[in-house]
Amino acid sequence: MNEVAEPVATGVITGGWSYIWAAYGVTWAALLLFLGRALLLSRAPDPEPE
Amino acid sequence: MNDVPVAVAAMPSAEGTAVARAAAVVGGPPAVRCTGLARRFGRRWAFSRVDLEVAAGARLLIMGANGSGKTTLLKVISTLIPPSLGAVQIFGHDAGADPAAARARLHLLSHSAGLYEDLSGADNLLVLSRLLGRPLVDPVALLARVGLAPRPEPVRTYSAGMRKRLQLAALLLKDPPLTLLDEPFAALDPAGCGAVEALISGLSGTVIVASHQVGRAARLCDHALLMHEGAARWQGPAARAVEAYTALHGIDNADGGG
Amino acid sequence: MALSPTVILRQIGQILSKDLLIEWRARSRGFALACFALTLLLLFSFAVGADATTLRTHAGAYLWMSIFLSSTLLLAQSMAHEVEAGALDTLVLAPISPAALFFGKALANAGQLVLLAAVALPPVIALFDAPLRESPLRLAAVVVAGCLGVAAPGTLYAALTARLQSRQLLLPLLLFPLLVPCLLASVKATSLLMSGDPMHQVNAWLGLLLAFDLLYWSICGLLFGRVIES
Amino acid sequence: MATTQSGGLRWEHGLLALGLALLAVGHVQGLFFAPAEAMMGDVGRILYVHVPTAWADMLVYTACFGFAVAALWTGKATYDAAVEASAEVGVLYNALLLFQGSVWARPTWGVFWTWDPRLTTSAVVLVLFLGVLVLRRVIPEPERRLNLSAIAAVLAYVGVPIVYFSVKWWRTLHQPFSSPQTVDGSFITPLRLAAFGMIFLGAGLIGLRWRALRRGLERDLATPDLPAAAPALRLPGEAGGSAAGGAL
Repeated sequence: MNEVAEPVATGVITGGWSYIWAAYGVTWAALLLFLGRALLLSRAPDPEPE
Repeated sequence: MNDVPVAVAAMPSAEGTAVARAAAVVGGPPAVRCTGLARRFGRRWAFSRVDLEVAAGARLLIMGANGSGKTTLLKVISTLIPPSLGAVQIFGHDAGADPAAARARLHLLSHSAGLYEDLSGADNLLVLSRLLGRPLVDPVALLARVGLAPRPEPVRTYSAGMRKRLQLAALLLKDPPLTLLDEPFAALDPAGCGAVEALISGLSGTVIVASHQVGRAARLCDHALLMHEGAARWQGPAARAVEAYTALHGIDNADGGG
Repeated sequence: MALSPTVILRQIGQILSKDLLIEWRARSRGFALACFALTLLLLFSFAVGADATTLRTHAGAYLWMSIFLSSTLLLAQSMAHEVEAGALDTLVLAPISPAALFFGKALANAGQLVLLAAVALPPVIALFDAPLRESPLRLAAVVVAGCLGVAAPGTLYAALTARLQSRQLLLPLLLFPLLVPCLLASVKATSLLMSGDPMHQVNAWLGLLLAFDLLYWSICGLLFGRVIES
Repeated sequence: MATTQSGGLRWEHGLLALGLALLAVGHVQGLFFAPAEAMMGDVGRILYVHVPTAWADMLVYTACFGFAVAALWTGKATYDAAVEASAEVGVLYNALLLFQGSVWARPTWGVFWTWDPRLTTSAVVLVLFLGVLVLRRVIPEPERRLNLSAIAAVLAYVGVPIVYFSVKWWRTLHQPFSSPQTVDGSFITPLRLAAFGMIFLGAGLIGLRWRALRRGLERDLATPDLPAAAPALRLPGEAGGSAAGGAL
């Protein structure tokens, strides 16, 4: 956590790229996981009606 | 087709379904008219292809084993659950389009008591009488008619037989032109059965009784309908009801094994 | 034969009086509920600690949290006695209009919640040393508006969950997030009335509560028929 | 519509590809080419993912409300499936929104969570729509599930403005708070690209889930074939045909 940004007090916040990567990374990962699951489920064969 | 001034007559339709027709009663619509009635739960049909006309003033027994669809049929006729297919008319009022008109003309005595467990018997009757818009002056007298003493305890403490009697008091209070009774003899001792029988035969208007205690119920009715696995299988005079039930089930269930 | 407005008004009164009669007959249950609400008040102070200033500042919050947490028990009960022995079927066949059933039951629930608040208020003032600085009439208005806000969606969700398997869990799960504005406004208004309201903010919160009440009393009244028929 | 099997390309696949492409372009621009924000510095770049998620989420919930009203109105399985599909996507976007919001708040305000009106409102709305999804899973009867979950979705959605106002007043009548909304000039393009990306992606995801859910729900809600007519029972002595008067 050496990349923690300076708090607001100093004016402009510098650094903080670890937060940026976390936000983008988790968002893309979650979107792609949901997409993968949705694709998988949409391709599942019809369960046979009894 | 000759019109017989009693209640229900039956004929098998082309497919062999039992179709009942009301005999023409002087003017007025039939008490119940079901056309192509069916109800499903999920993918299972509780009953289907029921065409039924019950003339005003008739007394019909619906008999059948457990799971034959009697209870669901009564609930659909009473508008408590909507049909999946078909329509119900109560004295000419379409139950789907105008449920209030149909409901005002009928009462269902069902498995569940339809009562407030926290109120006493008299309180229950007083509450119901106000809701029905016909204030009750003397709940004690009404309780006495069904053989109940005015007890201050809540219904929660009542036995099954006492609840049934209280249900009958509620029925007498509403006094509808159409009465539907679902297993009226369940949970009653012989004395209770006798009392219920007397009360039912004293009812005015149209009565439909659903029961698997065929012998006892048939004595109260003039016509009978046999349900089996969701289908109407036989219809005829109540006098032959026991015979029909036995023929279908192969056992003598005349006294209903209650 | 649609039911006329006068009939519906009469039915609302009958349902209301019926529910109150039932609660009166089973008043030991209501007493237990009040005890539960008071126990919660004690628990809050134990959880927060014996710091008089903190407790005084948050007295309004403790009052409303105990009302909210008790309310689901009350709401579930009011629907349970319709469903447990099939009394609802008798009502439907009477015939009672669904709107009358909703407004009657919701008014009865709101009345009981107001009563619960009235019982819990003196201990709140005594336990947390939070005397009222503004007019008691305005506090009464806030309490009534807050309880009305809980009662409308509460009655609908109680009916919606009454026949489900995990109803004890589902009722608060569905209800509490919906009640966030109601809780916020009630707590803020009550706290201001207790600590003084120099900026005249109470009326704004009261307005928000009334908007909340209006929204949910009308929309729940419209949807209640669908709930009990399905 | 016939259920063609896997492999076929459909409109939702186009939307998904378009959405992913727009989102990727917008994000690359926002991350590497847009200038750092004046006050927030590089951390401001989180807004290119955060703000589009918020906009798209709002639209997804609005669609869910529309589907719920349509489901209540018509009782059709296709709208019922759309309610569930859009609630799922709404909850996904909402959870991402909360995560991005707290990741942004930490370097900006020094805390992971602030009771910012938008953040707080979206937390409440997340719980509301999670409730709708939970409700759908505990009701086994298809008709009841349609009605009750649509009612819960309608109630949840109409409450959103009032939740927002209450939380906003709660904060502003207390202490002023700046909210993350500083958008001008050079920030607009990546923001727009990402926003359209999230919206198309959301529509594609809803479409994908809708098609998968619809099959099952249509079967649940469809009227199954009536059982074959049972033969009438004939007692000895009863005449066949259309005799009336009790005999069969």
